[in-house]
Amino acid sequence: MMVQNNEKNPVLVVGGGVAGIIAAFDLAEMGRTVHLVDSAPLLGGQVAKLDKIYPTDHCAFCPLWTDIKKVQEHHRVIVHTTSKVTDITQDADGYNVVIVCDPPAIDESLCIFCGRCVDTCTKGAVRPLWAHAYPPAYFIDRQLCAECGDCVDVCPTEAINLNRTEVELFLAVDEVIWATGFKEADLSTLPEFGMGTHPDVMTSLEFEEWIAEAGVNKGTITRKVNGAVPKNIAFIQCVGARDQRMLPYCSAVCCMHALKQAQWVKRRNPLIDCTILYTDLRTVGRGYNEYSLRELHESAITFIRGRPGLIHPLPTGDAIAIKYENTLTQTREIAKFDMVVLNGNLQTSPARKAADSQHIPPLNGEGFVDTMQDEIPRYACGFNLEPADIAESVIQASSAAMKVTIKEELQK
Amino acid sequence: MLEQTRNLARRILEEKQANGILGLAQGEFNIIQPRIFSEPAELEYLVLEPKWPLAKMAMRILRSVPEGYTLAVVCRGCDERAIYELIKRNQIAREKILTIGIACSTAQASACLCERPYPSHLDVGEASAGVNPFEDETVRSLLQGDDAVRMARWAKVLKRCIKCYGCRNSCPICICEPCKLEDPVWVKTGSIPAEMLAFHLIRAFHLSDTCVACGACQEACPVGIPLLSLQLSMRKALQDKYMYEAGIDPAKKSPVLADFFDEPETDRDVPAWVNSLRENHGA
Amino acid sequence: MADITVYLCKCFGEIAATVDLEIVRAGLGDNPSVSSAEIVDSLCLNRDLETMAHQIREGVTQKVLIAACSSLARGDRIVRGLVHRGVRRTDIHLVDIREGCAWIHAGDPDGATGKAERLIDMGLAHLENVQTSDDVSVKINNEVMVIGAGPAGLAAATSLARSGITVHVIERAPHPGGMLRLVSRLYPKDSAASSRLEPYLDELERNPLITVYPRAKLQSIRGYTGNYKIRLSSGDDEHNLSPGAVIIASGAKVLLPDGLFRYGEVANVISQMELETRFRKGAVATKNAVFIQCVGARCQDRPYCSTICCPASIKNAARLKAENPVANVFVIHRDIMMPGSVLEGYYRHVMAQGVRFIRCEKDRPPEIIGTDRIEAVSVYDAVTGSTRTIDADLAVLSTPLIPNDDNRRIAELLGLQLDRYGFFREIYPMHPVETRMDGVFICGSARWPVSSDVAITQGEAAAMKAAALLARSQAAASDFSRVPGRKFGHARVNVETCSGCGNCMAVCPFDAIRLQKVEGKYSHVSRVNKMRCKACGNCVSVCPNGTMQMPEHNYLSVGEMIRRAF
Amino acid sequence: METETTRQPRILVFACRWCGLIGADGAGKNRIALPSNFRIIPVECAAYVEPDAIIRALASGIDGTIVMGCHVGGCRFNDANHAAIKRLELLKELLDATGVGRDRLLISFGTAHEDHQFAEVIRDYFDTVAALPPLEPWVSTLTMKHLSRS
Repeated sequence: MMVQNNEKNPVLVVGGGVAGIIAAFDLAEMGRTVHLVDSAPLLGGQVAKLDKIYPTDHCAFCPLWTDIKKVQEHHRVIVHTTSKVTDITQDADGYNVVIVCDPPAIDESLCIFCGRCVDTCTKGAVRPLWAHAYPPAYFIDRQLCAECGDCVDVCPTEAINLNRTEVELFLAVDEVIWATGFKEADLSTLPEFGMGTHPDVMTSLEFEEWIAEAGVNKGTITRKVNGAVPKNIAFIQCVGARDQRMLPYCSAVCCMHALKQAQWVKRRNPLIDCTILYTDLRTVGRGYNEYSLRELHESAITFIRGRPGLIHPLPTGDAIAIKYENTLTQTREIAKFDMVVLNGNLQTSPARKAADSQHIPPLNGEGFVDTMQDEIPRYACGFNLEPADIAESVIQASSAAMKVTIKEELQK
Repeated sequence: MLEQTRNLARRILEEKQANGILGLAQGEFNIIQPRIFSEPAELEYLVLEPKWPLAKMAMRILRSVPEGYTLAVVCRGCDERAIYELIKRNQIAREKILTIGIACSTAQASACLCERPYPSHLDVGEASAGVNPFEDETVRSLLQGDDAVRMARWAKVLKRCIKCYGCRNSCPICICEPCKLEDPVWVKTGSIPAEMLAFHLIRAFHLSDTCVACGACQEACPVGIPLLSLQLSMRKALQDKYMYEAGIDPAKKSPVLADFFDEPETDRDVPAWVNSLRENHGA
Repeated sequence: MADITVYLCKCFGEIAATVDLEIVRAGLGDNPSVSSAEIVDSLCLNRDLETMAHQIREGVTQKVLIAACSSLARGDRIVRGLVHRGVRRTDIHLVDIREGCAWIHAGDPDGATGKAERLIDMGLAHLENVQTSDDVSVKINNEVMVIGAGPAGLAAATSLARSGITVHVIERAPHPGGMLRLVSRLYPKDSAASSRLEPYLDELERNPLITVYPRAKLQSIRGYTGNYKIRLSSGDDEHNLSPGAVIIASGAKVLLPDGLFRYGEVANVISQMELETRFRKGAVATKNAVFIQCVGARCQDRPYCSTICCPASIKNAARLKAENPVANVFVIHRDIMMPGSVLEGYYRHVMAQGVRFIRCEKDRPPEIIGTDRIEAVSVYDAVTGSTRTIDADLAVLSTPLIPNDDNRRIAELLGLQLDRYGFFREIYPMHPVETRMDGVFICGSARWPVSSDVAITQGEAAAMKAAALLARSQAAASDFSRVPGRKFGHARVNVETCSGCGNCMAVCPFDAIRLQKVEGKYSHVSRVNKMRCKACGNCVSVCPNGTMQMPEHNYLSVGEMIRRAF
Repeated sequence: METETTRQPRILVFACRWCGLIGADGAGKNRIALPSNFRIIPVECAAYVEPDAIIRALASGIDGTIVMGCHVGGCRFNDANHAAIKRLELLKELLDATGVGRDRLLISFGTAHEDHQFAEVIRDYFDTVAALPPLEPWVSTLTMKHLSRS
C-alpha cells in the first residue's frame, strides 16, 4: 500500500523521545503538519525507561506522559510508531522519505486489556506494551510467537491479527528534524570493564531498569546473581567515554545519573554502601552541584577519583573485584563489590541505516549531526546534536523547531 | 499601673494620636463595661480589670468610623495578638488602630494558662512569666493517655455541648459569615449535642494557625468545655516545626499557607516524600 | 428530578464476571435522580456514543453517568467522544468499576457489587451537584516584549521578528549586546565576540518589526497572558506596550572577587572580566599566568557551579599561550567542567597546546605569594599529593555569574518565582523555558548561567514557545492547562460571603488571586484571574467558609459523595 | 448489614488524579486483590482535599481516610501539594490530641504512584485502622443510622 501525503509544508521528526515530542508539538502549534516517527511501539524514548529524574527526584514517567498525551491528541501530529525511516533523499523543495511501518499484531485501539490472550498463549509471547502505557494494551513478541492463532480466537474485540504486513509510506516533507537520541555503546571492545563477565556488572540503564519501581523488583535492590541484598555497589564513571579508544567526548549526563541512582539506592536501603569512581564530577546546571553535595553529606556516598584498570569477578563468583588508583591519595587499591554499574558509554544512535545512498544527515567524526555541512542547514536536537540531559534536549528541540519555522518564513 | 495607663491614654488623646480610647469603664453601680473614651476628662472612669476581650469590638467599631478616625485600644497580650491576626486578615486597617499594651498579673496568667501574658509592645506594667499550659492538670488529663482514653475523656466533656455557638461568637478571630458550622453539609443541623467530631474539630481546625490562645471560647462556654486544650497541640506543632506563633508579627503570614521553599520546616528541608504510615519507602 | 441516564458497561464480561450489573441496575431503580439505567456490552468501541450523545442533545436526558473502566484505560476516550459530539463535559461523569472494582475484588463478588453500587451512587451525587465554571476568552496580541538585549534576548527577538511577530526589546544599557560587548572572543571556535554580535545588530537595523528601547526601566506590568499592559521609561520618554508574551533574557552579572585571593591587594591579581577587557584593548604579554577556578563558587555561601568559568578560563589560557608560546599557563581547578562533545574536544585541544592543569582540593585553596605585586602561587596538587610553588606574573580569578539585582523586582512585577540564589525558576525540567505564568518565558543567564551559544539556543527556544502561544489570535482561559486536555475548571469566589482574609491569595501557587478593595462590611474581596488559575484547589481548602469553590468539584458534591460512600 | 464490631473498616481515599489515581489504576491493571471496603474520590490535586472534608468523613462513620498525592517536587500544580502536606500534618495533630488518632488520616505522597505501592498502602492501612479503638463514642447515632444503608 502506498500513501502520498499532501499536507501543506509538513515536517518530519525522526525519533519520539523527549526532544522529538517537544519539537513535534511546537511545530504543530505553529500550524505545521508533523510526522513523528519512532521505532518503538510507544513514544517516550530513553526517558520512558528511566525510573526517576534528577534533580527533582520525581518519577520520569508522569511529566513525560503529559507531553506524550498532548502530542498524541494534537490534530496536526501524525504519529508513526513501530516505524523506521528506511530511505531519505533531498531535492530542491525538501526531502522524500520512505517510512516502513511494521504494525503490531494487536491493534492498540481495540485492545481492552482483558488479558485473555495472555492466558491462552503457551509461549508467553504476549505481554503488556509498557508498564506505563496509557491506554494499556498488550503486545505480541513475534520472536516467541508460534502463530498458533489461539489468541486471535479468544480476543473479544477482534484486535489481534497475526498476519499484518509491513506498510511502506512515502512522504514528501519540507524539513527533517533528527532526534533519534542515544543508545548504549557495546563495551565488549573494552574488556577491562568486565562487561558480561558477571550478571551483576551492568550498564547504568540496565541498573535503572533493574531497580525501577515499575520494574521486576518493585524498587527493591537485589543482586541479579542470587537475589541477595548487596552490601555495596560501585558506580564507574566515564566508561568508554572521554576515552580515545571508544567515545572521545564526555556523555554529560552520567555524573548526575550516577548520583541519582546512588541516592535512590541509599533511600530504599540505607545499609547498602555506594561508591562512585569518577574522573571529574561534572555537575553543571541548576541544583546539580548542590545535589552532589547532598549525596556527600546526607546519603554518605563515597567518592573516589580514579578510573578502574580492571573489573573482574572473583573466582568464587560471589563478588566483583575492582582494581583502581585513587588519584587523590595516590594509592593503588583493590576493592570487592557486590554490584558494579558502568556509566558513560552513551553514543548517538544511528539516524539512518548505514546502507543509505546519501549520507543524510551528515555526521561529524564523533557521530553527531553536522548541522552546517556544505552550507545546507540540518536540524537536530537532543543527543543527535550534543550529549544533553532532558532540559537541554528540550531546549534544543524548541530551538530546532524555531529554526525550521524561520526558514519557512524566510522563503515566503 | 492604672494611673500610668490613664496618663498614657490622656496623652494620646491630648496629642490627638487617636480620636478615641477603647477600654473598660466603671459606670454607676460599679458596673464595668467597655466604652470609648473621647475626652481626657472621662479617663478617670477607665479601669483595667477584669479581662475583657476587646479585639473584635475594636474591629466592629472601626468598620463604622469616619475616614481618618484612629482608635487606641487598651489591650492585654491576647488582645494585641488577636488584633494582629485581624490585621493579617484585612479586618482591621493597620493605620487605624493604636495599642496601649498592659501586662497581665501572674494570677491572671495562670488562670488563662497563658504562655505570653503580655503584649509584644508593652506600655504599662511588668511582664510576668508565662505559664506552660501542658503542665496544667486538666490539660494533661485530656492530652495524655492512649487514644481510647483521650477519646473517652473528650467524649465525656463534649457531650455537654448545647450548641450555643458561644465558642465561635466569642472567638476574636472568627469573622466568617456564613459560618461552615451552620452549613448542613459540614455539620448536621438540629442535633444536640452537636455532632462532636464535625462541630468541634472543624471549628478547632479553622483556628489551627490563627488561634491566639486567649481562652475566650472556653470562658464563654456555658457548660465549661476546656476548648482551649483543642488548640494547644496544633499551636505547639507550629512553634516546633516553623517557629511560628499566631499574632506575634502582623507582617508574617502563617507557614501553612506557603510551600516548603518559602517556609521550610526547621528540622527538614523539602521532604523527599511523605508517607505517614511508613517512613522508609520501597525498601 | 430524574434527569440522569446510567450506562453500565459489561466490558465483554470483564466487569459483568465479578459485578452483578443486574443487581446494580435494580438498585438504581428507586433513585429519584435516575431516569433510566442501561446495560451495554461495550461502550468504548464507539458503538453507543452517537445514540448517547443524541439523547442528551435532544433533551431526552440531561446528564449521563458511565460506569465502565477507568479514565486512564478507555473511559477517557468515551468521555472525549461524547464531548466531541457536543455534550458538555460537566454533564458526563465516568465511574471506574473495572480497574477500581471488578478487577481488584475478583475474589469477592458481593463486595464488588456492593462497592459498584456505592461508587455509582457517589457518581450520581457528583452529577447532581456539579456546576460549570464560567470561561473567559481573550485576544492574544501579536507582540512580544523581550527584556534584555544580550545574546539570548537578541536571538529571541530576531527569530520572533523573522516569524512575523512585532518585538519590543528593552535594554537597561545604552547599546544592545550585553555580555557580548564585554568579552573579546568566544569559545570553542575562538571567534571574535563582535562577529557573533554584528549579524544581530544588522537584523535590529533592518527588521522593521523590532524596536529597541535603550536605557529602559520597567515602570509597571499589569494584565495577563496574551494581553499584558506594560509601562516603561526609555531614557527620558515613556512608553506603553501591550505584548501578548514576555521573554526574560536579562542575563546575569559577574561576581567581583573582593577579599578573595588578595584581589585588589596585590597587583596583577585580576578577575576574568578584567582580563577580557585587557584582551579587548590588545595583546596581553605574560610569561607565567595562573588561572584559579571556583573563586567564590562551589563554596559555602554559593554552592552552585556557574557552568561557564571553566570554559572561559580555558579559552583565555589558550589565548595567552598562543600569544606567547613559551609562557607557562596553569589552570588550577577542582573539577574541570567541560561536559559534552564540543567542550570536551576543546579541553583536549587546549591541553595539547601546552596549557597545564592542576587539580587542587576545596579545603586547601592556592595562595597568592608576593608583597605588592604577585610573584608566585603556591598550590597543593591533589594528583601528585605535593605542594608546589608556581612563578606567576599574572593570576586570573575565575568568578561565577550571580543573579542581577533587579531580578526580584521583575519577578514581583510578573508574578514569577526565583530559585534560592535569585535566578528565575522554570516551572519544570521538562519545560525549561516556561515559568508558572503562561506567556512569560525565561532564557539565557537570567535562568541559569550559560555560555553565549547556549544562551542563543535558549533564546530561540523561548521565542518558539512565545510564537506557539501567539499562533492563535484568540484563546480561552481553559486552554492554558498544566495537564493533558482542557483545564479542569476555575476557582469561583462568592463576593457576597468573601471576608477578604487573603488565605487564598497567600496559598495560590500561580499567583492567580488578588484582593480587591471594596466598600462595605469587609474591606477586601478576593478576585480570581481565570487566565492564571490552574484549578489545583489550594484556595478552596484554605477558605474558611467555603466562599472559594471549584464548580466542577464543589463542596456540595464532595459532602454528598462522602455521605453516600458507604 | 454486618454488626459494628465485626465489620471491615471503612476507608475513604482522596487520590490525586496524576499520581494516586494512576497508582490505583495500575493496581487494577495488574489485578492485585484488595479488600473491597475502600472508596476512591478522585481529586485534581492533593491540595484540593479540604481538611474539613476529612473531618466530615470521620464524623460520618468512616474509619480512616487516605490522601494520596504526587511526589514532592512532582506536583503538576507548582508544588501545591506542599501546602497540602503542611495542612494535613497539622490536622493529624488535632486528631491526635482529641484521641481520634493520628492514624485515622494517612498522608501518602509519592508512594501511591506505583501500583504495588498503592496496594501496599491500602492493605497496611486496613490493618492499621482495624487496630485502632472504635470511633463510635465520637460519632452521633444519627449519622450511624444515616449510614446504615450499606
